[in-house]
Amino acid sequence: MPALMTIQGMTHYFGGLRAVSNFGCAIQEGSIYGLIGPNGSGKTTIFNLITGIYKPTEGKILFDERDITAEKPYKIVQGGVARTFQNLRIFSNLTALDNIRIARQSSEKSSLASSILRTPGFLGEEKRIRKESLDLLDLMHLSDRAGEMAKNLPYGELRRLEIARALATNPKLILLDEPAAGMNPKEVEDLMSLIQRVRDQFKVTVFLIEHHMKVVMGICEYIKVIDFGETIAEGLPTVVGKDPKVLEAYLGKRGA
Amino acid sequence: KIGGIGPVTGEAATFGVSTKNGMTLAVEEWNAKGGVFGGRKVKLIFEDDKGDPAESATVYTKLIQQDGVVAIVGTVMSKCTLAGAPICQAAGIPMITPASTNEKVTQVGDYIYRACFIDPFQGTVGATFAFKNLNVKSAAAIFDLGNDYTKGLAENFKLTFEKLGGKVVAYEGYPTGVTDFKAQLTKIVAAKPEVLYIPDYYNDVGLIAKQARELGFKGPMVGGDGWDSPDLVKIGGKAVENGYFTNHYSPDDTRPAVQDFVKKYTAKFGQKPDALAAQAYDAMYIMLDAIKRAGSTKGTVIRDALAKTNIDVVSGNIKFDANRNPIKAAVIIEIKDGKQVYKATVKP
Amino acid sequence: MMLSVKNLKVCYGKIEAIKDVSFDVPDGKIVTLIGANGAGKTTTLRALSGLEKCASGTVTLDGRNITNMEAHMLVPLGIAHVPEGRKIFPTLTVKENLELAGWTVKNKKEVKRRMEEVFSIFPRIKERASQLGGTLSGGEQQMLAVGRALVTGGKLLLLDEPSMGLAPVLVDEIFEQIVSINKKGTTILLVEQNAAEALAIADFAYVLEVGYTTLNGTAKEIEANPRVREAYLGV
Amino acid sequence: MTRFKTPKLLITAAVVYGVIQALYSLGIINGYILHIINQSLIYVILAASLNLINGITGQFSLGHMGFAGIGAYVSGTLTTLIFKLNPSIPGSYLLFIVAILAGGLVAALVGFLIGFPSLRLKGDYLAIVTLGFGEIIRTVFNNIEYVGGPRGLLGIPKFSNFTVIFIVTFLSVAVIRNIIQSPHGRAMLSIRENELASELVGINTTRYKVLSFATGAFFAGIAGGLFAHLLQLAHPTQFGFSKSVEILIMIYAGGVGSLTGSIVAAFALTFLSEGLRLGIRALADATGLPIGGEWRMVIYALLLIFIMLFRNEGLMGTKESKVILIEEAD
Amino acid sequence: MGSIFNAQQIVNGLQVGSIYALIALGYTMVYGIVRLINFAHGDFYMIGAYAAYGAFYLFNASLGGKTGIVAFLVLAASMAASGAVALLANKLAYKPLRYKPKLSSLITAIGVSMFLEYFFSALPVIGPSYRSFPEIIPRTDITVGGAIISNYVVIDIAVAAILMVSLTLLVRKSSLGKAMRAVSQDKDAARLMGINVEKIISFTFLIGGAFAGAAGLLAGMTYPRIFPYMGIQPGLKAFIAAVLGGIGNIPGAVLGAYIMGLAETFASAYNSLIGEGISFAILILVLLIRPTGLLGEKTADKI
Ligand SMILES: Nc1ncnc2c1ncn2[C@@H]1O[C@H](COP(=O)(O)OP(=O)(O)OP(=O)(O)O)[C@@H](O)[C@H]1O
Ligand SMILES: Nc1ncnc2c1ncn2[C@@H]1O[C@H](COP(=O)(O)OP(=O)(O)OP(=O)(O)O)[C@@H](O)[C@H]1O
Ligand SMILES: [Mg+2]
Ligand SMILES: [Mg+2]
Repeated sequence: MPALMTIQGMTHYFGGLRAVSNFGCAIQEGSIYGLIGPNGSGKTTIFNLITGIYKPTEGKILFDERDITAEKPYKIVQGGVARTFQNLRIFSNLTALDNIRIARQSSEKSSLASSILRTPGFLGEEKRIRKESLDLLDLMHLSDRAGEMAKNLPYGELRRLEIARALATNPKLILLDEPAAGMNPKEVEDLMSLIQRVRDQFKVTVFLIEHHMKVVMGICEYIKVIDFGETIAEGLPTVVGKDPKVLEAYLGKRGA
Repeated sequence: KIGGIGPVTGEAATFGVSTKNGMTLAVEEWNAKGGVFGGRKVKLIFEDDKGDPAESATVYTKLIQQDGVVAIVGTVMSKCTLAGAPICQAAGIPMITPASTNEKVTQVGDYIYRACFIDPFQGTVGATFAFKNLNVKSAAAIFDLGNDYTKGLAENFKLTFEKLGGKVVAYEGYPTGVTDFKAQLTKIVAAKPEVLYIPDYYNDVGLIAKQARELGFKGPMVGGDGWDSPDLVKIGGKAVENGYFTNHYSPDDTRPAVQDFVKKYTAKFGQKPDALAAQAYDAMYIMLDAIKRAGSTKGTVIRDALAKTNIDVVSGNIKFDANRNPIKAAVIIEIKDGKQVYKATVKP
Repeated sequence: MMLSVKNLKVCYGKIEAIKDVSFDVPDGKIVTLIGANGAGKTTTLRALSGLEKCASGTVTLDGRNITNMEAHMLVPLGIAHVPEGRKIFPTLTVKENLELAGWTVKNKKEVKRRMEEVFSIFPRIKERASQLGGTLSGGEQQMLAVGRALVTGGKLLLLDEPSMGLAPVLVDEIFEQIVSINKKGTTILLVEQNAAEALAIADFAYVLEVGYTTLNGTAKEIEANPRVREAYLGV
Repeated sequence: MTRFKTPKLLITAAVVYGVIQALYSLGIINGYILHIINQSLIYVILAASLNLINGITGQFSLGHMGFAGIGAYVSGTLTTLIFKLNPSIPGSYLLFIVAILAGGLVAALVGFLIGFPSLRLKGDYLAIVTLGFGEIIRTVFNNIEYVGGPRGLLGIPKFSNFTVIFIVTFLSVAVIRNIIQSPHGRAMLSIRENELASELVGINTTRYKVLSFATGAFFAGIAGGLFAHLLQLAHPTQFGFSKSVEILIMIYAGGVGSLTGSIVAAFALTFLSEGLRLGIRALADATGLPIGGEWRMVIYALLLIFIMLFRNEGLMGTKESKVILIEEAD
Repeated sequence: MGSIFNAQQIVNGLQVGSIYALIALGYTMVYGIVRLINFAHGDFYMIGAYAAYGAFYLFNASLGGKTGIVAFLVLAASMAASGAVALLANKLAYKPLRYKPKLSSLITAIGVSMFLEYFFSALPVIGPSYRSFPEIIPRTDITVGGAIISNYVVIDIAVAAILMVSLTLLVRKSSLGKAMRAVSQDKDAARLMGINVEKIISFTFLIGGAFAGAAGLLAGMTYPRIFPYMGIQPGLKAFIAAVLGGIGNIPGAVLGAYIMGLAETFASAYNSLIGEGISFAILILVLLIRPTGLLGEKTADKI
């Protein structure tokens, strides 16, 4: 089976700084793929490259057998790649529901004319978007927050809202940048099962960055470790967790 | 009840205040004399239009619809008067503008009069004066690109001066509101004109004249009635010496109408009148005189009385032509030792 | 008692973010506040350092009432706050960030001395002294934030989730540093999601739930509490 | 629920229209008040359309009156110089509508072109560029002799009356509202909130920014056309920076992003500035103080500051979004 | 006719640029720290001119003849008056909205601007009329290389240069400058460093206002005619200059101001119609190429 996403020889410079160096991977459809590494090792940058925020200096990104290296971010998303952000980027003055609806609608097209004239087709479409968005909120245990301004939600709920928003774009691949940051161990547990459920229910592939070893070791099926932009180890969690290079650069004495 | 309009706030406020003062003085004099007819006193309702056509339209409507004035004297800027004139015309309320020189104003209809010159006249007189009396063959003009008054005068100056056989060696505009004219003036001075035509208001003229002198221009300067203000020499100082401008009247004029006006105005407002004050005063006089002769407050009657106007006011004897523009002579004033000195009279 | 908080209430507009919070921080100890997302931990710390106004309640520092004093007045009194999200000045260099922290210290030699101390605790920061704060990695920013608080010279250090977003190796390091700073005589109030780690180094602990302090005791007692184990330790 | 909303608004509008017409024919509202109402209605279009760009899409524009100027000049030129229309000629009103629409379309085209720089610029930088475009547009009018140059475009026939203005305003507001409360409007809102996130939930932010500029410009152009045919002239100084600021004040005083706020503020500020005329006169008469019209704007400015100090979210605040939600929660 | 780039036009351009620069400096400082486009800044400049006017007549009566002392006192008065008004505006109109949406303080800034203009115009002792500005320092002209240069040109340029350099040093090197930068980046963090944020902001308004006051005095001397609305146009131009240079950046403001001054002069000399729109055209062009102005820093927005 061909991989859902393949990255080959991807390198990226910020000025003189080589943030990502010859990165490559092949992510199988339906898997949960983990990316770890010390702070500043280039993980978030890799996500930014995949989603088209930066264009790689070298290398190629194939998604769903299509070259998306030079595509605009919104096209990449429409093509089936969604993400969350390390530093939350929520639409904070809109309601939780609207946050989801905005992401939901992009896959559909209702013309400007039909929305001005409020045609029955348009109204039906609106109803459907609304229902599906509420369903997603429900899945993330946020349905009682639908009418709340996002800025009034606590951090943990915002993280879940962001995941819901990413799912709303109907992705095949979802990139999660430190989804467990700022959660307590209990919440982390819930999150882990949530991610697994999402994978199964929506048939999405998950690519995640995390510093919480419990999450990484607990749900990832394959792990890649980078340092200074370069891959230093990869493989199954149990193997990677014992790799001396990984222990030294990243895990410290807490090695699994 | 009579309506008065002028911009007492906004960037043209100084003109509006003079206008208001002129009108107020005229109304007081009439009331002291016992009113217009049948002992009826005049009540002046003065409104501010900020020099903004949209506000003028509102204010004209207010005076007519809300206050029920019988006639309107106003307003200053042509663009504003043009927004008000159709309203007066449609409502059948006679109006006279003291200072809007755009030809189009009185073309709006038969209720619309003016008390001032029109643009072509002053430009023509200025050019003729420069060519014949100052005896110069080359001239330059500098004007405000965004102001129809100064642009209109400059255009007509150029036209006439060239028709007379002179040469306009430089013709430069500047944007409204700037204080530095040196870029244009440097170019003008380089073209070596014998005379410089500056048809703006005194505030800009003072600065322009100063900067022109700094850049080495020594010749005479000519302008229009916008020069007429005691502030001209205060701002321009020595730079405006050897300057000439076309005006409605000369303060040297010994006619009692003039002397009286200057004296009363100075006493009441603490400063000498400028052109706008005189014009507003005249316009109000003309209107009140028409109302008196009409002996009625009906628009049609006042309108007909206005057409038959024949009155001596500060700017001389006024009659109206078929286009409701005043038939009156222009005087040329010279600035000499910081004083305005009568130089010549030019009949239309 | 170094710090004592009684019936504190803080509102954001109409929202009561914390409703009734009371706790004490004894001299020289490490006290930790644990609680779920949105329980009001950050808000509590912000109120203590003067960044938010208290709607009611009292805060005393060394017996002195400091309720609703301006943040910049509290710094010379000894409150140093490492805020959530680090809040490094992005276009000032690392060195300038530290120098500014000495704003209220009259004696500039003392500032130098404290900066050297920070450099010895976090050698990595010293390497990056002339780099702009905004370009540091997350872990480095966290160290700089703690370093800044040390330069302001507080006797009471308020730490808001210092381990957030750090690689495991750095999490260990940060907790070690907290212990060693505390050993040198600074009292510490620590807010953490990482409850297990926090309880491991703390002397006393309080549990914050939807704006109320609901449990308190020594760190050991709290760690042993079955409800805490279930809700916050995930065991 | 949603299905009945448009008719409900339509009925409300019709009632308001009927009441004003009736009061006017009975002489309770005089021509002056009606004139202020007309002006307010035009300001409603201007404020609502700027709100679409500024309040909804979050693109800070300071040159809105430039678009109105284009509408005024294009439609004014058509009715005056090309068609040589007169309201008394039968069928004129049809051509007038065409002229107004043409003005809106040309303004939209220019808005479309200005939308492009907005793709690269953010916040205050965008503001100043739009200011620059507005001033350039004004300068261009100032220097085209064909449309009167600094004298302005004169002799425009008076087509704009209360009925025309009311209908056009109603339609404009309805269209803008329907855009806002649609996926397109939400896409614009998301750009205001966080452009990057918006792009990364699959929204073509470029397209929506340009769309919002063009739509806002279209309605500003329409409003400009109405204004020109109300005042019977179009003058370059009417479309300068300070006028754009007046509209900006309306949307902020009303509450950014709130359509009802724009409507309320357009009326409130227009009536306030007129009401102060009477107020000052009354005050002067009552106290005998020598205060005249020159104090009117002083008080206006102070009131503006007070509104912002004590209701810094604007008169209507951000109620809008709540209202939408309640209406939809069937 | 010769090239438009002759020596005289360069001098003309530099002089216009200097006045813009003085106003732009204050604009940019205030913006740099509170991110507020202070629309009233041009009016602070107007107040400086009026204060100088009043001070001159006050002091000249008693100290007539001692030009140096009078000039100094007039400068002090203009800077003090504008600085004080700026402080007051900050305290009454901007501070209460500090932590509110940024655009609401923008509207109050517009309100403050309108208030100052209309209030001065309505106030009987000032009134809407133009006033001629006294010649505080006698004017002398020298001719260098075909260009006539007055001592005013030299003063204007020198003052702009000195103020720019000292301000840059203040912000870059002094600890106060560091505090100002810290406040502009993160107010909460600055407070946690023990910095009295409001004091720093007030100080910035004071300096910015005082600079505008000095500019008002110099403009009054150079273009000896003042009136209550005199601040609108230069205020707008200075704002554009500040943005052109990269708003918040001090050398940028001066650079932008001189570019504008020279461009306007050359363009007007070339063709007056172009002169009118040139500053906007340049601005748009520059921003399209460099979206944060000539010297503006890109805000490193870490994603
Ligand atoms: N926009 C940018 N400009 C310059 N340098 C950048 C930029 N973004 C990231 N960097 C640098 O690139 C390197 C990698 O950063 P990145 O954010 O990808 O790290 P990370 O692995 O996600 O770290 P963390 O776990 O702390 O989030 C860092 O040194 C960072 O400072
Ligand atoms: N600026 C604000 N405006 C309105 N509500 C706020 C604001 N900041 C926080 N809140 C609300 O106050 C409550 C307490 O928030 P706080 O940030 O103190 O929680 P926390 O315990 O620190 O949570 P976390 O673990 O997510 O950091 C939450 O419900 C939050 O939504
Ligand atoms: Mg990262
Ligand atoms: Mg928190």
